[in-house]
Amino acid sequence: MDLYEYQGKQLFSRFGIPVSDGQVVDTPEEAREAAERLGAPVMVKAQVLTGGRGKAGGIKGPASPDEAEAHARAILGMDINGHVARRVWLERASDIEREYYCSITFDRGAKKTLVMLTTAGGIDIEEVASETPERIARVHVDPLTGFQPFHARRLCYAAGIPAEEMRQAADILARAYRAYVETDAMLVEINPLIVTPGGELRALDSKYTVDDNALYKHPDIAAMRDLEALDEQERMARERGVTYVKLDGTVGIIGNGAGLVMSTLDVVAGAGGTPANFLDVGGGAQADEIVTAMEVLLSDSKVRAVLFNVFGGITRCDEVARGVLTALERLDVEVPIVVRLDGTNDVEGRAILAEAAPPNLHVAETMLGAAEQVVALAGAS
Amino acid sequence: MDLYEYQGKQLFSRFGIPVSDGQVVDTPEEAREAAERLGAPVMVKAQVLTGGRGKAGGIKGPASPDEAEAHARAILGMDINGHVARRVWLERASDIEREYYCSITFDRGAKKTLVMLTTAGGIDIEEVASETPERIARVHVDPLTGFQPFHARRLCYAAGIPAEEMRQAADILARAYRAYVETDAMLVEINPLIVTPGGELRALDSKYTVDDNALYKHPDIAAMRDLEALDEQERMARERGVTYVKLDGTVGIIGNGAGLVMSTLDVVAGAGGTPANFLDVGGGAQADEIVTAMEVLLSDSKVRAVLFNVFGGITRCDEVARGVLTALERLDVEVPIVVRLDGTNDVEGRAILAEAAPPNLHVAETMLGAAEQVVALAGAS
Amino acid sequence: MAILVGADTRLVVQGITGREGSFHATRNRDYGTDVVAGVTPGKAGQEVNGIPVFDTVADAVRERGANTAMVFVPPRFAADAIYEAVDSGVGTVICITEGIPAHDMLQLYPYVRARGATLLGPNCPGALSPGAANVGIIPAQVFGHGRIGLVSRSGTLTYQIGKELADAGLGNSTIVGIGGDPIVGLSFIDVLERFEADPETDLVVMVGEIGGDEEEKAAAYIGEHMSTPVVAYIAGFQAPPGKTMGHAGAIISGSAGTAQAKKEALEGRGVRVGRSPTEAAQLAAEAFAQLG
Amino acid sequence: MAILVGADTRLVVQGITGREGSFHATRNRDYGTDVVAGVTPGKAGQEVNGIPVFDTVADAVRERGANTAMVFVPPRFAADAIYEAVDSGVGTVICITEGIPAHDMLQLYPYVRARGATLLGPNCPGALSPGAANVGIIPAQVFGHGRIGLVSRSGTLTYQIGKELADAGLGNSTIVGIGGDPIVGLSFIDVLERFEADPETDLVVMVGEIGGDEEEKAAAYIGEHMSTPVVAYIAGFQAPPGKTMGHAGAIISGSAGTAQAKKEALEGRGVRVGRSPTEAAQLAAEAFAQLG
Repeated sequence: MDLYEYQGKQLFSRFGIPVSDGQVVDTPEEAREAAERLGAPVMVKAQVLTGGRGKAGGIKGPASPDEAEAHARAILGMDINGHVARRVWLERASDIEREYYCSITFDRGAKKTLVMLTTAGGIDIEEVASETPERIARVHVDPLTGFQPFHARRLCYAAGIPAEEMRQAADILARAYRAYVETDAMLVEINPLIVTPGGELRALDSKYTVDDNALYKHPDIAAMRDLEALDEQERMARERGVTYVKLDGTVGIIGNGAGLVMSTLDVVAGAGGTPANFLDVGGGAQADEIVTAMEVLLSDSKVRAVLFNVFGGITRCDEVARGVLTALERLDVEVPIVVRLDGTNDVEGRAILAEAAPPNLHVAETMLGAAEQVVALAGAS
Repeated sequence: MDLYEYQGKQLFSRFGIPVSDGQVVDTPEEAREAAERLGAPVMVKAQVLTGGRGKAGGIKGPASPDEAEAHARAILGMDINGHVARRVWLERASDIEREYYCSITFDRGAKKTLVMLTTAGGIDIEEVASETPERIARVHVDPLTGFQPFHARRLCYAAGIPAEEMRQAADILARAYRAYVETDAMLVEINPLIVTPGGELRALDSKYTVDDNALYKHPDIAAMRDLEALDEQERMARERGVTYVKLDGTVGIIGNGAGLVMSTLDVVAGAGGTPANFLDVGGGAQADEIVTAMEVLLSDSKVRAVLFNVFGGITRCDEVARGVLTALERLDVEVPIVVRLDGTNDVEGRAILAEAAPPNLHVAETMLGAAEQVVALAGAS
Repeated sequence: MAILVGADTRLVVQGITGREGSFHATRNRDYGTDVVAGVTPGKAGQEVNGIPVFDTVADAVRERGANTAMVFVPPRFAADAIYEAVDSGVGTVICITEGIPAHDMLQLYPYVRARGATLLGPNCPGALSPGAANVGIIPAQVFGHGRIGLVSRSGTLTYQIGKELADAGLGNSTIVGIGGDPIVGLSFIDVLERFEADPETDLVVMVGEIGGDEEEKAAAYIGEHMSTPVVAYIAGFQAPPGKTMGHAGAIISGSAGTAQAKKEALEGRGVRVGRSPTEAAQLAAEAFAQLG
Repeated sequence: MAILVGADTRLVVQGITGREGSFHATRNRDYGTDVVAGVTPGKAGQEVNGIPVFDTVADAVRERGANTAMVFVPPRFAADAIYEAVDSGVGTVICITEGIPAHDMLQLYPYVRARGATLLGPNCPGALSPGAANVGIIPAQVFGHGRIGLVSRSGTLTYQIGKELADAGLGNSTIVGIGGDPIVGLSFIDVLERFEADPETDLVVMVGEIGGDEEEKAAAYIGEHMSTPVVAYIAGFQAPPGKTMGHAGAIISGSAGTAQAKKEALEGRGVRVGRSPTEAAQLAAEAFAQLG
């Protein structure tokens, strides 16, 4: 689960990482009031779960209360890379002397935590990473040791943090690591970590991702989930535990398991079709989830045909077959459906479909054959 | 640092280990009030840092408020194995169905934590340990894993905890382990861990030892230290950071390092003397500590001669020599002092003593010779 | 002998009395796997379709000589179950459970390694050595016995490829699903190393997908250490951009993590990459035929 | 070659700019130890009596090839210093610092072991191989070079025994103080094992004291695994009863932990035990003479 900047900063504050005083609001009027309360020039920042806000005009300031209201009015409702800004974060504007970068995340390959620090922070960090990677200091942290003071010292010396800032930098790293561990974060990133003209270090932005699988341990963070920000289908899908991402094509695709669904998209594209979505019902899907999945998918009016590609392992094909039939009945489906079932209880599943044999349901033998058939049906309908 | 029962139980409560409602008091009147407040028959328990309270008459009850006052009057000031009861703990009396035992401590040999559990708890636990050790379930906990639920299950099954008590027992073990880690404890022991007729588990006593070296992390626990309970010399010694234990003989012994001091006691005894004390000034002692050590030692009027046995490593013999001379001056020492110096800066140290040459100071060449000399002097004076 | 699971596997199933646990334990046993025990605390003495249940893994090891554990307990209790298995001396732990917090695994992995145990998963379909043993949820009827090793991050995609191989007339030595979680036990490289050393494996099919840089690392490993030929398939050319993990993810891997980048890395090491599961199976069949 | 420290020791001193650190680093260097570097964060570029100071141990390893670290930093920072040394690839860490929380060591020890490093201490006097290297606070002038290994839990008692041996005309291969804290790195057995394997050690003197059951375990080890003869001394026959550690301590060790019990355990394995340091040295001299 990705957190908004203001949510990440709330967690930063909880763990003692210095941030600017600020407030999140969702109307221009509140923006004015917040700016007045903050009593200094403020930055007005769109809260969206995507990068590139600045270039898109989603960050304005420093602003007076009047200007803050005007900026908030401009930003609220703005579409930034497909994400609508529904809230803005106002904070006291900072004077910036230098911009650093630090992050804590998994290194999957090493199966360890990786902590990175560089004095070359800011919006060009990826360029720094690709062109002068040696400027980014890295340490792997063994879970056996945890993050020790020596890790912080090594990072600071390697990154070239000036002596007079070392204590602050080491402290922020240690606190960020604690936040990372204690909130089950997948990523804690501060970019930029600014140095003010007075020599103070402060987190000016936050990227904070918490492990969905661990949200049960953190009800306060789970409550930060912003279901309204998702579009209608995505929300419905999430509520029923299926993964749905909308795309632009005409062939609706449902499958079980991310790998197989991705592969199905590729094969449909290879057969000349355009996928309308990515939809994974996950492992062990029951008939109910199948119905929901179909409902979500069909709410997209561009869909002209649907490919159901299931390979049962923990999922049982007879359950899927029943789900498909229930969905056809309940949802009054008109577009053609191609179903391909293999794996656990596939014989039973195919028998169930063969017995019901609704007119717009086509059973395919192979994945490739199914893809070719659905592409043909989508083109023809 | 050993904690009193009531202090251990305060920590138990903090970590959610069930204990009986109670109060610590230091006058009989308060005991009555506490018993009234507790509103049920109470147990009145001497608070002393030693075992065998029950047999010594330090535990009375169940008692009414009147009786509680009388018991407290009898117990307060009582000497139990050399420890004076200055406080009593009153708690609601418990009905006891069974007595279990659990403890968490270091296993030095394994360099791991050892958790033990048995249903054969109570005052005879050491007998159980020696006669039927198989009744005591044990698991070592790797710091890599911490105490996991499976450790608790394994202990409970091995100890034969009834199924209906497993959840409570596992919970208490997990909480005790957390207490052990988070308070830097050397020992957390619950004996007895009682089962009430209603099937509830509860800690009826506590043995709790916190690592002196870690007290700086736990100011709240450090504040539990009860300096008044030590006798005069022990308190003075502790305040200056030297280790003093009073014994019954006539030869005062000072040395650096517990091993050397113990060996000096043995050698003095071997030479026919009786040690008056154990006094270790520790490593790197400065002149000030030497003076304190001498002051502590000489406050014991039975001391007839003193043996100063120092082998300098991190301790420097010249510092010690200066300390000895200062002590002789300041404290107006009359008993004979035998000094034996070896190791770091011993030549300088011996030169300092030789130059000052106070009349009651004798410099010995060897440890054995020093022991023989001090025994002769103690006998002769 | 295949790899990871085989005729000498003596399996204990943790969480055997649950719905999925009992279903798949029975299914694995019916396939021929030597399922010697199940574990569910408090249910010692029961049986699940003839498989004896114990309170602890230690009991299952002592009483029944279990040497491999399959974890089917709910995610909140899965890390504890893995600790228990490893602590009890089980050498191979195969964790099917999905949804385990990544920090639990991060903490757990060094313990598994320190004890010299092998962990497959979590959130994986398990391992199947056709004709010898099936540990996990892989639908065994799809796969025939043969000399092709198969390793994949994805569960269902594994089955798809396996079926395509079967349709192309090819069988498998062992099918291994390593799982797609952020922190897993065996990685591609670990499994490739075992296939390389396995006399019953003549060819390996590796099935990757977008994200991370495991396939790139595997490509380097194949180029430097493998004599056994490898054919690959990568899913996700059409996939929507996934989670970006801030900038950190890109900085770590130094790779875009795209299907195209992975394909190029593999092809750069002489590994042929199919554009569909069907084509991958065809390439495997061709390569296998060339082995003579 | 002796054990632990010797001619190939390249020492980095952590906490070299402190009062004790600089004193003993210089003293060790003057004895002949190859003290290649010191570390104090923020003081890189300085020198301590000619020894170059670095910010990190990693720098000292890279720039000066340090292979052994001596830790002299205050107790609150000592665990971090040991982690740093081990993480930087130093093979042998000798921790002199006294007063380190036992839980810090409990947490730290598995990391040291997992990395294959050797830890001596904490709260120990270090190790001295007379004529070759002195790492720690052992007053080297007391000890001569010879063929007797000496291992002890106690610092100053070690020196006493060493002096008694010297007075009896005997020298040492290596003197090792393992420290008396609840959790230490090398135990008696670890050091005995090294002496047994050391061609320059013909006889070992082991110095124990009351408490715990390390001496009893060492006795069993000597009986079962050592051909090198061992002579012992145990301190504490007259000692006041120490901390009892509740009942748990007694239950763990299954031993009273008294000096008498330890003496009997050792004698039961054929180890002669002196009643004073002087007698122990005499026994050593006799045993050494018998070696021919």
